[in-house]
Amino acid sequence: MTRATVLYFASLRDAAGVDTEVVDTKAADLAALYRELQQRHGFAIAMEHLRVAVDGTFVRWQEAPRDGSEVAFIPPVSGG
Amino acid sequence: MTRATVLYFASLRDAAGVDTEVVDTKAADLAALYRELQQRHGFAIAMEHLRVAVDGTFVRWQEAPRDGSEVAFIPPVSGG
Amino acid sequence: MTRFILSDTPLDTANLRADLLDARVGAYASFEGWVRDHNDGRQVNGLRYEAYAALAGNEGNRILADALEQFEIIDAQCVHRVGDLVIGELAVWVGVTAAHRDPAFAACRFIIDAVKASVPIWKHERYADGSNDWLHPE
Amino acid sequence: MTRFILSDTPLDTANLRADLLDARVGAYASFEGWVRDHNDGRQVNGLRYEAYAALAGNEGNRILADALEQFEIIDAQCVHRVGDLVIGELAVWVGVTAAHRDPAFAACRFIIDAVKASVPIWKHERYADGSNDWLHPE
Repeated sequence: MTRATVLYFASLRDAAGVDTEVVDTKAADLAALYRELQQRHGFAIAMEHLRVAVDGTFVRWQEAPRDGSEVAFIPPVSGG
Repeated sequence: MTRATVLYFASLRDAAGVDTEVVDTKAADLAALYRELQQRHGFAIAMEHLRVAVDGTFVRWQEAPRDGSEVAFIPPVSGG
Repeated sequence: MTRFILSDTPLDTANLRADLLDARVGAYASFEGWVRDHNDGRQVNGLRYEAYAALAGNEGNRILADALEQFEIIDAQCVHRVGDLVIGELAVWVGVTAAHRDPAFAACRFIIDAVKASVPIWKHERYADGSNDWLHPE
Repeated sequence: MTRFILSDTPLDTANLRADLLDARVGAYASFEGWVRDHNDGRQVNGLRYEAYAALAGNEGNRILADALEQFEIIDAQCVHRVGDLVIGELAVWVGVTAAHRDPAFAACRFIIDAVKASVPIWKHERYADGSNDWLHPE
């Protein structure tokens, strides 16, 4: 099991009902972790419209979740 | 004879030594008027690098000087 | 150097501009995004920007470093608001200085485009009809 | 309407910008020309701008009217200094507002290019070596 902190923003946070949660996961990569959490919270945004970041840096979906890391799923941005 | 007021700007004024003068001319068009004044004042700028304006509006060199009008020879501009 | 900043208080463009004054500068191009009273045909009453601050800082500063490397510019800065904004309020400011206007314009455009495309900031709009929505353009 | 103005006193960009505030605006692009300390490899101490005011007003306002017709913008203004300017001082300001940034940038660029190309304003530079010159680019 890997224990990571997941951050939610914008509509993902609204759907999750929390802006952060600690998750214990067996997901092999961040893609699998998203699918897991998508099922739990009913996220409407498909993975291909998201990016994923770990500890404040964008990373690839193929990376494995690391213990003690901070994972953020980044919905399409709308700054500016 | 046509009597017109001629305005000089920038390096043309420096060469003419005045910023305006009243000229009596038999020039058939503004091009001929410029050649006449170029000879008188020794203007270094060739006519093809100038534009000409009458009473605050750009006009063609082929126009005849009009009595009482204000003629300005416009050296290459350098605003901005 | 921190050239990209998130601000939770109103921006003063006169101060932001003054920070870029430099005797070598001939051209200053700036862009500002202001809160519009409409979007996609809906009447907007106000909005809120939220950011993932750590990642936004990293991404924003990377974009500005890219701009300084790609264009013949002297300096560049970008500040983006977070929090609640009213109609007419300044949401984002980009300022670029250069000796000449070509790179100043090009870098300014590059920066605002890149910030809008990849900096993790989200807009939450409140509409005149009482509804509200997160904007997640695809 | 007078959208192009010659000014013989220093410009306040905060005021110029404030005149363009409008709830429909989403994008504000501006350009400023500042007096550089060098030009064509020569060290510049200061300069003077001279204009043929009547024609400059006509040409400037024609350019701004063209911009309003050609681009999807809300408003546009341009102010150009005349008289003596020191290094770092603002020589020309262009401000354009639009709903979206594409036309705001395009119109801003169009206006400064056209003003530089055809408005009868001349720059007289004083150099560090004591010489001075009118600029008449060809």
